[in-house]
Amino acid sequence: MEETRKPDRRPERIGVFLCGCGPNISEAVDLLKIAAFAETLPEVVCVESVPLLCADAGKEILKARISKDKLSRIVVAACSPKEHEHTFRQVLRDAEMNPFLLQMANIREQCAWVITDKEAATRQAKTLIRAAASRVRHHEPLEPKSIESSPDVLVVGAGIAGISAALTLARGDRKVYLVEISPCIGGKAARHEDLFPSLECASCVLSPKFDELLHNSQIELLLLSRVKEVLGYFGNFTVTIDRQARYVDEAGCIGCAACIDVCPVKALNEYNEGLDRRRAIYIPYPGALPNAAVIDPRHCLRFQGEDCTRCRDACPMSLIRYDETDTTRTLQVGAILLAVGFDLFDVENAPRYAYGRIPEVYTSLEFERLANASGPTQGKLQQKTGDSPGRIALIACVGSRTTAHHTYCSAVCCTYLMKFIHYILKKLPEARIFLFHSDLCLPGREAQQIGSKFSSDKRVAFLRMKTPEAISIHEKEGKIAIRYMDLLERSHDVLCDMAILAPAMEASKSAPDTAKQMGILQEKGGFFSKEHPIIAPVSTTFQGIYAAGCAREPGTIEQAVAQGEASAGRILSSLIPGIRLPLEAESAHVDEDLCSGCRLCRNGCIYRAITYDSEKGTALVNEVLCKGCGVCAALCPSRAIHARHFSDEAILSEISSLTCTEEKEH
Amino acid sequence: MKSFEPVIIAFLCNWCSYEGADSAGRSRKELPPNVKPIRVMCSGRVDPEFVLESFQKGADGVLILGCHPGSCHYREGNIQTLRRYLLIQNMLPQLGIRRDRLMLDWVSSGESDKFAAILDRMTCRIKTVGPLPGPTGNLK
Amino acid sequence: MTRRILIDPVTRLEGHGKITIILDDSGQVEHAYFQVPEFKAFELFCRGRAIEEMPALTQKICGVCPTAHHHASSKALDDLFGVKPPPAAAKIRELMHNAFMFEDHLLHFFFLGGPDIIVGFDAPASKQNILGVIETLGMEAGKEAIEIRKKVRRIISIIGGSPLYPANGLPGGVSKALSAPEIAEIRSTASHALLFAKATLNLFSRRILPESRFRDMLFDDAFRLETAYLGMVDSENRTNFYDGSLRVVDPKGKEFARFDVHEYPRHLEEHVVSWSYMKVLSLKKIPWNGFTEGPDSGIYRVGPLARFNVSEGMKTPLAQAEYERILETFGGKPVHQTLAYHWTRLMEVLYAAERMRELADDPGLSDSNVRILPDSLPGEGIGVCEAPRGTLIHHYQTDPKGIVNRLNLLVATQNNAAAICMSVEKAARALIRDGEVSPAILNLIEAAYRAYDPCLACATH
Amino acid sequence: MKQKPKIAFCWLSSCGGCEESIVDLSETLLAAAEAAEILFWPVALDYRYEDLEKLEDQELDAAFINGSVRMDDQEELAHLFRKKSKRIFAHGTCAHLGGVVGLANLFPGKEGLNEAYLRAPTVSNPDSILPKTRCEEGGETLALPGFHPAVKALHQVIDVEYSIPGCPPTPELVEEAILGLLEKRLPSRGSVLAEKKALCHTCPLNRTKPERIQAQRFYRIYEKIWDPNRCFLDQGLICLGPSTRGGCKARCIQANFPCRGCFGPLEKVRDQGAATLSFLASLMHAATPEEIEMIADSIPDPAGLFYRYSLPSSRIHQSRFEENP
Repeated sequence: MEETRKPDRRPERIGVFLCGCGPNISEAVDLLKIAAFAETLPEVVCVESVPLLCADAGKEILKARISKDKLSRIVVAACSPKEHEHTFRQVLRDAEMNPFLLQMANIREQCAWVITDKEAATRQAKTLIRAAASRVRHHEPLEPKSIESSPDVLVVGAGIAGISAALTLARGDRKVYLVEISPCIGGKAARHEDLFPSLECASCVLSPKFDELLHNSQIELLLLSRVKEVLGYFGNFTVTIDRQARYVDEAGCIGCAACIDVCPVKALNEYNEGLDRRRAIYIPYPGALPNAAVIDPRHCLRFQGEDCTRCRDACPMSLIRYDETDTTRTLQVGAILLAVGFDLFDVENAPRYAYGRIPEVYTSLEFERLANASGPTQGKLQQKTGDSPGRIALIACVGSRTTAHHTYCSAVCCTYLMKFIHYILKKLPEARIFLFHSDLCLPGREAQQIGSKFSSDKRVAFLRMKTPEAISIHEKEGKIAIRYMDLLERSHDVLCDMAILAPAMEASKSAPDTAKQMGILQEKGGFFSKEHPIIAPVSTTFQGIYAAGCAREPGTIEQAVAQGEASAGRILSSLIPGIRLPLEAESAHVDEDLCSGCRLCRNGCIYRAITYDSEKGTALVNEVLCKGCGVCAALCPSRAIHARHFSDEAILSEISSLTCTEEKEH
Repeated sequence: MKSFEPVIIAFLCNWCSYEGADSAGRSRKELPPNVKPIRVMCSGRVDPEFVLESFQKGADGVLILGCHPGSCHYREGNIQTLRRYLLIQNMLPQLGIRRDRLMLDWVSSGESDKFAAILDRMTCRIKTVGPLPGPTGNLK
Repeated sequence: MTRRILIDPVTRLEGHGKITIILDDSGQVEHAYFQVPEFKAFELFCRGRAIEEMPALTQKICGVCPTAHHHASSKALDDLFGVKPPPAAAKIRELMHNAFMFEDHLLHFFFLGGPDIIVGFDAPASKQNILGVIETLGMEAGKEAIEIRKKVRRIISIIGGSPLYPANGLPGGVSKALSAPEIAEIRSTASHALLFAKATLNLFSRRILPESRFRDMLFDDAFRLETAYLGMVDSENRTNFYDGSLRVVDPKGKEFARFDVHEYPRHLEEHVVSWSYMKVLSLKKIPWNGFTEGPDSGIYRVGPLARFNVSEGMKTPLAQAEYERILETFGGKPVHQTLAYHWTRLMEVLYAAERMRELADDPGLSDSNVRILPDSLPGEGIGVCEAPRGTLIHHYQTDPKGIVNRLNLLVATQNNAAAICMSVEKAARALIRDGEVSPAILNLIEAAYRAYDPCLACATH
Repeated sequence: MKQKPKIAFCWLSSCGGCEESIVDLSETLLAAAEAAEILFWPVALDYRYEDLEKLEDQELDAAFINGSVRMDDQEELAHLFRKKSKRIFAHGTCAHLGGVVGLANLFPGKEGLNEAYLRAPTVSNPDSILPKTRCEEGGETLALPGFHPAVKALHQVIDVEYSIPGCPPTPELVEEAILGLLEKRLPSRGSVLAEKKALCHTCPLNRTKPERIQAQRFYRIYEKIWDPNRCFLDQGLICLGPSTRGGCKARCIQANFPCRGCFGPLEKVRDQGAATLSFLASLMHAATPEEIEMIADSIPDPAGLFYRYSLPSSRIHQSRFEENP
């Protein structure tokens, strides 16, 4: 309509309810004065003092007045909203009034209890109530929304953390897709000899879990697969998975190895940390599950263009499938668990340890394989020459706790070095062991016991370095000289036959891509950030995406299992089949008429809740992901983002009301 | 003559500092009535315009209290606040307003003592620097 | 008892001004004051700002001659950071400067001062404006004038974004290089502008110059002021708007001083009067003795007439020819006839058009290297250029962080301040007899200052 | 025949740029002069204040007033126009928000006079003369308007029906306002007659903005040569595009120059400085006070930049001049 001014809003009917909170408030402030003052406030049509508003009697009064006086807004002057806002919102609901039309003035914690002078406390209470009464006018009736969601879950990584989570979810009768990039499950733990602290044999402890997994119909195992793309949000993720061909019928193969013996090609065996060789068609290691062969197209002659069919000819059940192709599939899931594990710090980046130059220097994982009955030496601890080592050095903090590489402690190295001592003494009772450390970290009951047991063993020397870097390895008379500096800064050389390094644990090489794909943050060392380090440790910064095991920080196998099960618990309790997901009512909202599409709001949202509609050229808040913090509203240079229940209007009205105090007035 | 009673607006984040205020209440700390609290979900909701408007409307001081860095309920909201705060601090003197009329601090839900201490410190600081002058050019 | 005649506001010029004429009881003019009732304090609030913002900020002194301020300021930044813009950048600036001189002079001729002489001094007030001009010259001519201004202002937007407030001035060059299509458009506009300039001078010498009323006034003592003159010239003492050294000739036309702008504080001096916000400039080497004419007065003039008087010719052929025609008409230099500002101004329109054409044809104009980054710290810098209304000087000092802590602006019309006041008073004395005042007389008195094309927002800034 | 609408154009503390934006209407201007009766326009027509006073109250259908209010008489003139006009158009950013001249509000009013008339390096003023509101000259009293202690936007002096932002407004916007008036299709009173959305919406470089901008520092425009085809913010330059109302046709951006905010804040923003500060803060790629301060200090003159055009109508209006702030 040309040149007409916008119409004024119609007046509200505000009810102010004063709670005496027993003696708490009633004795500390002058409620009569306050009531009289409240009467004078604009648009206030009823003021009622109640001895105890949160008691049933009190709630009845509130409910009755709402309908009797046709109240359109409610101010409750009582305790902290954190204590009873939900209580009174419920009363509004019962009175068929929108619960968000309530504002509480906290005159107990903020007046009665903290201002002894009754006069002053009363004045303060008036000020807070006036502010509440002026703010509540700007409240909008909010309707909590909810959405459909899929209860299915994607678990990335079939290590011990992922497997524990998958099993817990499956027991909860959930469909689980378990994606694993390698041809077998179990991750690194499965290739350990013994497990700390019980020092039981790893496969005895783990294989029952693995078997259960392989036979659980709820769990769909996708080996040789990786996540290609993730779209959507909590409750409604769409995930694309790329699966590499195995060229062997996984289901049918019984792992008889007939095909392997005839394969003419040899390649380094990554599953033994490259300490020995495997064929182009192979089973990663004895006992690897599923017990089925796999062809590595990078080595297989057929895939280099030669016409070799030896393995197919050898297979008693003709299960070789040269013509199998890579496949892609799309999954709908409600939540995602990242259990992508860790990688060891690449020791070649720290030349002082001579790793790669001196053959008898090993990493911890290499040593695990050396010590493992299914490893390259069938568990025999021997040098590359075949002799068994007489003097063995164990070196802690390789790349940890140093400004040069990782400043953090990798948490488990000291403990597994204790395990290594146990391996060595078990297999080579005559050997001398030198443990180089700076500050041993052996938390918990078992680790300490084992530690002190060994420290009293005269075959084992605990040598303290001044700092993690105060050590270097050299060749000397065909042996390994470990040169280190002690606490008194004296330098010593210790001659050994073999040195085993405990490299720092860092996020798996794939972590950055995964983080980008999932839109989550990373921390020091590339580990996935937690939603909250203390109260939300297994959820990431993106709702519906969880992280367990060493993907989130270095930790023990026991912790990985616990976190896997914890994540599963979070998912089971938040994604219940058939139940719609409730959304944050106090979320942000973009006014399309005002949004310029500058997209700077996204700089402020760690939840990736703001998307951009390039068609319209405006931003859009995804109410599923929005947590209602209001950062974007304060950031938006157009003020096109409206923070529900904490609108500019509401807060500005509080400001004007609070600043015009009695002190100021006179 | 009546002594100068400053008005100080305090923005409290819902998760840490407002809790801190409540626990100060529960432990019956004595707090200066000069401080007028406003609850926001996150200190990151505090629009610099709120700060300037508080001064314009007659506040002599403004307090912003949030979760400690690293323990923000929304992870980085308080860092956004810190960035804005330091930028406003660069601008206030240009607007002829003393830097120390605006203060940002971190209070966790347990720190009732710290909460009380901050309020006291701010109040006597503002009492010593006196009231914030209004605009001289009778601007509305 | 005395009587007052008030002209408030004065019209058809940029800014606020009023004329107070005081008649004694016999009806003779006792005094006439030209007062400027506005002031903005740019010299104050530019302090504390970042130095690199000056071209964008100081040009806001004037929406009629912003480009001049933009360039004086940009040149001051070059000086302050010790960077010489690459050739293409200098050409782009000079091109924009001439485009601007062209359209701004035409604004005066068709909208502001021009109507006085096109429609005639004695025409009724209701005709003394662009509409009257169109009525006199015909819709076609009027539309064409409007059209060409629009096209030439488009050159400024091509180079500087906005036709009004260019945004390209940086220390050591300009923000944007010119593309081939842009240059092509500029070239065709320049040719069109040249045709129009010729036509306009033609119009002037065919219609206005011969017109007896104008001729009388042109040579009338009421519109004559014997002053010195200041303007910028190149190495051969020919007029240049964008760069060169400053030259002063005395009322006899003899060179009084020739100096680099860095020496301006030794040559120019500002004076304050209590009845106007406009400061008054004079030559420092001649002791200030108030609003007086002649050899003992430090009062000087700037702008088209001054540039004509300080120069020994024009750099472009057609403008040179016009220069000689003017010289011949007045039988030598210096020309002290105030209304000659109109003619010399149109001569500059011709020069600006020719120069635009030259620059548009210059192959170096399309070079993409238009900026050099300064490596020295900011300090102190002075920039000068010829604005349509006269010599314009910007002078900045910064702290080591490049925050402006002092600036001094000598703006074109200030140089003419004294002369304008005197011209008004002189015209008033000559034209008002026995208290007789007609609208025509009052308009003639206004014609005395309009000839200068004063810009009072500039003059007070 | 029906009577033509009567309009007036006038300037207060102005640079004349807004007048140019009217002159630049070219043909439309001539058409308007045909369709309407222009009863006051100092820059182009010979009407005096006395002619204005002679008008009936409310006789003018519209007055287009540009420039901020800096001098006493400008305030009086504004009130006179309010009395004589049915509609007031605040024409241009000075009238709408206070404009560049409003930066003077960072200093005490009279400092301006002292700086220009007493301290300027080339001034010779032995008797420390200042322009006076009343002065005796040759036995006659001459009057000048007083210099206000602060700059005001027009709406801070009189009620304003419409605002046309821009320094200067584009001829298109002025044309739209005039035609809206002549054709009786003006929007609701109180409207700002430009785009509702920020400059980014129409900025040709907006699409080049990455998902997240992470500024290690901000550059001053003399410190780097930048890519004309990439969002300036993403190159560490301060551009006020996101916090500035659109409608300028990205003139400065076309000239490869970052926005300085001349169209003022957005529909729902009162304080352009705060809005600018807030989004710039979010671009800082830093989390510790030290790192953040480093980046914050790379902005040399926040108030002068963020409030370039809008200080008088910002929340704070004017410096509070506290000692050692």
